[in-house]
Amino acid sequence: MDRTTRTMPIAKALNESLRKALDDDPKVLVMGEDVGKLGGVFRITDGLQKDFGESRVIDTPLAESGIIGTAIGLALRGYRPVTEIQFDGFVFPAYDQIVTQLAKMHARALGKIKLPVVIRIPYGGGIGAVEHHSESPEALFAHVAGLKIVSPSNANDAYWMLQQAIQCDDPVIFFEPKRRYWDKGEVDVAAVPGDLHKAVVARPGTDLTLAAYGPMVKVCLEAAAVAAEEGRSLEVVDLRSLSPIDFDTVQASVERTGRLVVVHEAPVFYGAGGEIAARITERSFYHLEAPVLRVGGFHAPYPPARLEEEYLPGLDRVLDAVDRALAF
Amino acid sequence: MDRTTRTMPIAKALNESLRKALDDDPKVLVMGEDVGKLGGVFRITDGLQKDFGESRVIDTPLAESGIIGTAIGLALRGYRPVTEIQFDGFVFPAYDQIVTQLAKMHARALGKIKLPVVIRIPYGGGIGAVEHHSESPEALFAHVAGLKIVSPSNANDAYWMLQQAIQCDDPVIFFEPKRRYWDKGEVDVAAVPGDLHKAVVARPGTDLTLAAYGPMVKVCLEAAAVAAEEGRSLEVVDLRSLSPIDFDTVQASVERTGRLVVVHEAPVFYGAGGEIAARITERSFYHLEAPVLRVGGFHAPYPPARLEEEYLPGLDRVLDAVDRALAF
Amino acid sequence: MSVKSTAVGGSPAKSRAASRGRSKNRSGDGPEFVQLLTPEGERVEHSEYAVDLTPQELRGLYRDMVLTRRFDGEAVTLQRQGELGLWASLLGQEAAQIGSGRATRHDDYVFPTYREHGVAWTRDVDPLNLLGMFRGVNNGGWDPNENNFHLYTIVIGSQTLHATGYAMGVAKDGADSAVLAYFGDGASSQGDVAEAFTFAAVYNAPVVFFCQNNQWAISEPTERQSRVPIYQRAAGYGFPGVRVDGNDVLAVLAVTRAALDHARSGQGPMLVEAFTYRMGAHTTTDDPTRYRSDEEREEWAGKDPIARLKAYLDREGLADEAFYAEVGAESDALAKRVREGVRGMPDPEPMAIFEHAYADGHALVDEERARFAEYQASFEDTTAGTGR
Amino acid sequence: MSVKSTAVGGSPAKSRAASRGRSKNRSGDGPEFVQLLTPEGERVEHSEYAVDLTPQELRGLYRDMVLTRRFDGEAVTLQRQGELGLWASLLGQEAAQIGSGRATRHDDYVFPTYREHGVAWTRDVDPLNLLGMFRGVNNGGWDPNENNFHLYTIVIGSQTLHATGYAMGVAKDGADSAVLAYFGDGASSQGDVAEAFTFAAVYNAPVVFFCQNNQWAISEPTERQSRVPIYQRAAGYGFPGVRVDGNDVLAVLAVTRAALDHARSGQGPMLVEAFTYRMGAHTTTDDPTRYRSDEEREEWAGKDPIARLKAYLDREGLADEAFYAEVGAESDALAKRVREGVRGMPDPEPMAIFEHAYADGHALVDEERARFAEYQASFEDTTAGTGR
Ligand SMILES: Cc1ncc(C[n+]2csc(CCOP(=O)(O)OP(=O)(O)O)c2C)c(N)n1
Ligand SMILES: Cc1ncc(C[n+]2csc(CCOP(=O)(O)OP(=O)(O)O)c2C)c(N)n1
Ligand SMILES: [Mg+2]
Ligand SMILES: [Mg+2]
Repeated sequence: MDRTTRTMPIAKALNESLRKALDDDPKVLVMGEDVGKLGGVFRITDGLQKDFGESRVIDTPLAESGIIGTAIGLALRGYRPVTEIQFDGFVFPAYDQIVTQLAKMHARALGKIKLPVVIRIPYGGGIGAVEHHSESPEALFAHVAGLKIVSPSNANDAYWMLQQAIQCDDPVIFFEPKRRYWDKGEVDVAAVPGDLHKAVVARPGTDLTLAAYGPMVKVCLEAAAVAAEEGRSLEVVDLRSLSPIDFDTVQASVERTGRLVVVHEAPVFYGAGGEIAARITERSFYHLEAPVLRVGGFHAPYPPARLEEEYLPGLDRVLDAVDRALAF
Repeated sequence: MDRTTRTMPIAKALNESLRKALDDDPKVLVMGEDVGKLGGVFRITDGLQKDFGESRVIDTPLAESGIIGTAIGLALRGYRPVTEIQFDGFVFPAYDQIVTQLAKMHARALGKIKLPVVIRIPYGGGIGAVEHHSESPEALFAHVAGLKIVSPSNANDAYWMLQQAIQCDDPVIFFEPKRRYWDKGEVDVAAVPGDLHKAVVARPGTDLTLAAYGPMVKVCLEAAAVAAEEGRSLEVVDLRSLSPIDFDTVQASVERTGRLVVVHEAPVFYGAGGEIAARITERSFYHLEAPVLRVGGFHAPYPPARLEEEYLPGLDRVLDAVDRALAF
Repeated sequence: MSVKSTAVGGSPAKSRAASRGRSKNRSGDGPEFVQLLTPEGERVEHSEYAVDLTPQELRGLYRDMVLTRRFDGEAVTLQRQGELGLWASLLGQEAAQIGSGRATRHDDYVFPTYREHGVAWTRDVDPLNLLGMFRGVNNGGWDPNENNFHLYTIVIGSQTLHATGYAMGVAKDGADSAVLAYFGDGASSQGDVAEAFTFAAVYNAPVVFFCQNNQWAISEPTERQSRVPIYQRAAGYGFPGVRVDGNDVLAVLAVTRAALDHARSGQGPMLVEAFTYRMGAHTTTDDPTRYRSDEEREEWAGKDPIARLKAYLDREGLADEAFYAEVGAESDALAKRVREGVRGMPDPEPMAIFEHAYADGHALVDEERARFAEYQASFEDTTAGTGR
Repeated sequence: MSVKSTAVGGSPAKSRAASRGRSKNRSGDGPEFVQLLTPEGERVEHSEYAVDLTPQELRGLYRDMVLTRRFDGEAVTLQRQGELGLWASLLGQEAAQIGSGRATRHDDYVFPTYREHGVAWTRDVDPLNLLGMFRGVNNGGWDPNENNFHLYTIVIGSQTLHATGYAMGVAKDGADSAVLAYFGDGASSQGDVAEAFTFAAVYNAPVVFFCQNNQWAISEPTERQSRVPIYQRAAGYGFPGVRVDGNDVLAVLAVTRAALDHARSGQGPMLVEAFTYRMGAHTTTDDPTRYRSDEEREEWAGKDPIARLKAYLDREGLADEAFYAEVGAESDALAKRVREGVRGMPDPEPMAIFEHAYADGHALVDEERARFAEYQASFEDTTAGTGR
């Protein structure tokens, strides 16, 4: 491990990334509920207010529309606000500002103004929380033009993708896999990162492609490991970006393996899996030996914590879909 | 034409349907911006306040979250509010109340309370309007469990589906194809309606299935007529419901025709077409002679009015997709 | 041309120090709020608000507060023991909750946030019901209409609109009930709360907005939400607002009762701000040492609502040792019942995931339920070597 | 125990009639607002607000209002002729817009709604730019930073938050500019506006909220939004609010200038309510005869802002026929330029659909653009017999 590489949890990688952004560019601001002294409920902003002051790391009133609406105004003034929404389920009061203002203002101005606003959202389940703390609303944003949507699955991506999101001149919704916050990985702070929106093959394989992002990448890698013991070679693609989606990488993988299973926590119905299935089927119709299968949440409100293990796609549900795809 | 059948535009059918609901059930309320004296900007509620009074046909403050939030409270008190959102693009301030409260409250109460709230939304483009007046946000709601989403394409369905939506004990978002408001059709006020969520074959055919809903059904029927002159037999399925979707009817059609093109105004990316393509491909993998193709909006903000003809799927774009599907 | 200290019809343009200073907004002492019982337990009179309670009623309030605190403390313990996933303690807010809850009539309707365990108690909601959502076995799940006590609402502020709509319905029905909507100081910033004020005012709805200003929204002090006391917001929407000492159960009772009467007599909404203090952490996952001082907490311990009422009872000789012993025994019994009840609370069946998504059914839910049942059943037949 | 007419620190609990009655809320006469010029054109003094303008400045205001009205009328005509898809006329609101717009400095920043054509005029925005969106060739499209005049915002209330954020940025930069945020009486009900008040107050942001209360939100009178005058809302958020006669250009100028000075001197936000009247339809698609009386309109015609200033100019001998003739000629020239300009405004190229969806590009947009170009090109090669 060279000197620029350190092992740290995703939460720490995000914290360091924010620190670096605040250091590098005086126009970068961090704002949200409890991001100051508390350092955020997940401590992602820990210590930042102490070091950068209250005027750059801003505790906001408890009003999400206000947070995004004022972030837009700050961006118009030349700032680069990095906002935090405390939990996935609390982004909806800001939905109007995000969808009708943030997403559309650059186009409305025929390109004459830019809206470099980042919205960080810890998302997904698996932490035993109460209602509204475990949702995966990414499809509700990805359908909307003008936004970019990404989600890292590991510490190095967390660090670099956040840097890139902050540098991007478009609004970026940055979905953080909250139940992986404490998962450690190597972060190379000197590596030149690739394209923010490029998918990567996280594990090569030949029999079937698993495509996932954020918290589900780990589940897919585990599934691939188990399948390997059973003599099946699964390729795992970490999508990393949900708008745009790097269909080329998925397509290339599928044209090698002939089969695709898309996995996400979000409900399957009208979810990212549908978009990927439709597009890959169109692109690779004659390569597919089975229909693209989808594993994800059910069409029901996110259940209470004691049911989330059943609700969330785990190893078994992924492998069940793999079995079905291979049996086709 | 028998005595119970009359010809009227969709707008009138909706007006009569509301009138009947107000007449039949004293718990039904109509509420929204300008629904009173003005009769709504599209006159769908014309004359209702005059006849049913201000306490049943309620002009609300200019606040969509307030409209839906208080409608929830009224429903808890035993009322059946039929709310109007003035235009598609103005539903987002209410998004939080719809998605986190209206959709989930029945489940939150383990079924002990019901939320019979209807949200009427005139949607879609084609009327030469300014920004936010021409959007098709249905996928942003259909992804969310707890809601039902429907959209009529003709006057008889407008009349009856609205009756059924109001009678339904679940929240229903009722998307009205605003540019078809003035299209006339026969309404049979005595016919016993079928299932609210059942799709219908609007025109039978053998070579390819076109699936659409709301304003695009007409375009598809026209496309089928043109194609017929060219010797191609297209079947048109009017989906009518977007949550749930009647996949059985689509599947049956596709297994007859072997090809499917889904058409909607909403952006293709993460739209209803993806869900339909994915599910039908899974169900009918060996029947499909071509991938399911999708025709819809682009991944860009709805354009200014002078570009909407290019943006909206019209006859040519539908037939282009038909050509491509048949060429596969 | 300049702005003098008073704009036409508006409020004084406060100096920056005065309007934003911590002391003013947070003191809560002095004549700025309605108080009927001093922190030392002395009874004081107020020109507008009065209560005249029997000794039994006074003891009842004491009992309510003690039992509520005990239940709350037990829940904190159960969380530490892993029986609950989370708990939001009301410690310190007993007077605000019992006083306001006891001001309601049976036919009134209450919309809580997620911390109104004391109010629930006054509405005869079984405390065990409150634990279900914190244990993670449901998301609420009691029947709101059984005790006219709505479900806990987690998304901040939303319930104020539901309360307003409900109150609009009450008015339509010609009933003389009132609705009581709870929210926090943090919630006062949410647009939904402002919209609730607007709708309530415009429709003259019989709803009382009850803000428990416990001075913190997780780590943020009230100055991050408002630079003037929250009760003042009401005037701008055209209805009265009043601040009450939230640690004084008598004052809270008197003011809330008056506000509910105001509402039910057709005079429309009212806002009550109960100035109190969150003695504990925001929830069991919170660490308040990161953002507030021990001194502040100590200062507020001196204003404890239960000690205050006890001092009054003792001073006036309204309660004896037997009474205190009985309340103690009742507390122990309650704690035991809660402890045992929660431990015996079964996990829901997996199929419950699909149970109440819709009232009238949904084809996709049916399909997914059937597939999931099949999938679950498949495990019963096999013993997979890979642990799958 | 009862609620007396005054709650502690709150506003009087108004009787139903007084607080909801149409007359009170809508009169706008009398001492309730700041007025420097009576409807008859008599100059009156106000204890707090004063203006001392040169004859030239006064004539300038007159010219601004006349040209704005002419431009607006021309746009209505152009809409009828099919050159515009829609128009939102400012008729009757010229004083509110010119007075407030002329109070701004060049470095101030303005956030309009969709009706601020007069304000745009004072910011030197080319009127033709305003027409693009109503013609349907763009959704705004001018460079907001060229004149510190943001794009028109159609979703009601949103821009008040943008203005507040912008003002927070101004304060961070240590600049002494101010921000002026327009909104309507209807908009006052939107949660976003309340949140803007909260953020502005908490951060002491240099923003002036300028409400043009033209008494109608499409078909709904102001009582559907508030039961007290809107300027009173500010006090509840801890900053001053003031109501001004919105048809009196001098008073609007004086009050807005004072409010902007208040903001730029570090005293934080302020709310100005300009009490005015929408003389025309809501937009060209609206039919106001369905919901309001001719008498009401007639009454307000008597308070016309332009006639009022002219009466003053004439009474004081500050303008002669040559001046009026010149303004008339300028109006004609402006109308001609607008007419010709709009007729010559080209439709956008189809590929413009994809043009500015993103600043940094998006793979899917690139793909769709390429496919669409190909598709478009396919028509050039073929002459389809079916009319396809
Ligand atoms: C819309 C929304 N945003 C954020 C949160 C996260 N959150 C939960 S409680 C809380 C603070 C609430 O403060 P307050 O309203 O004062 O009530 P208290 O907790 O003090 O009783 C926050 C920010 C939430 N539940 N809902
Ligand atoms: C969020 C939203 N809801 C509804 C509308 C439709 N609408 C356009 S203008 C208007 C009335 C606005 O009234 P007001 O704020 O008083 O401004 P005015 O038009 O009188 O200038 C409405 C309801 C909208 N544009 N945005
Ligand atoms: Mg609080
Ligand atoms: Mg108005």
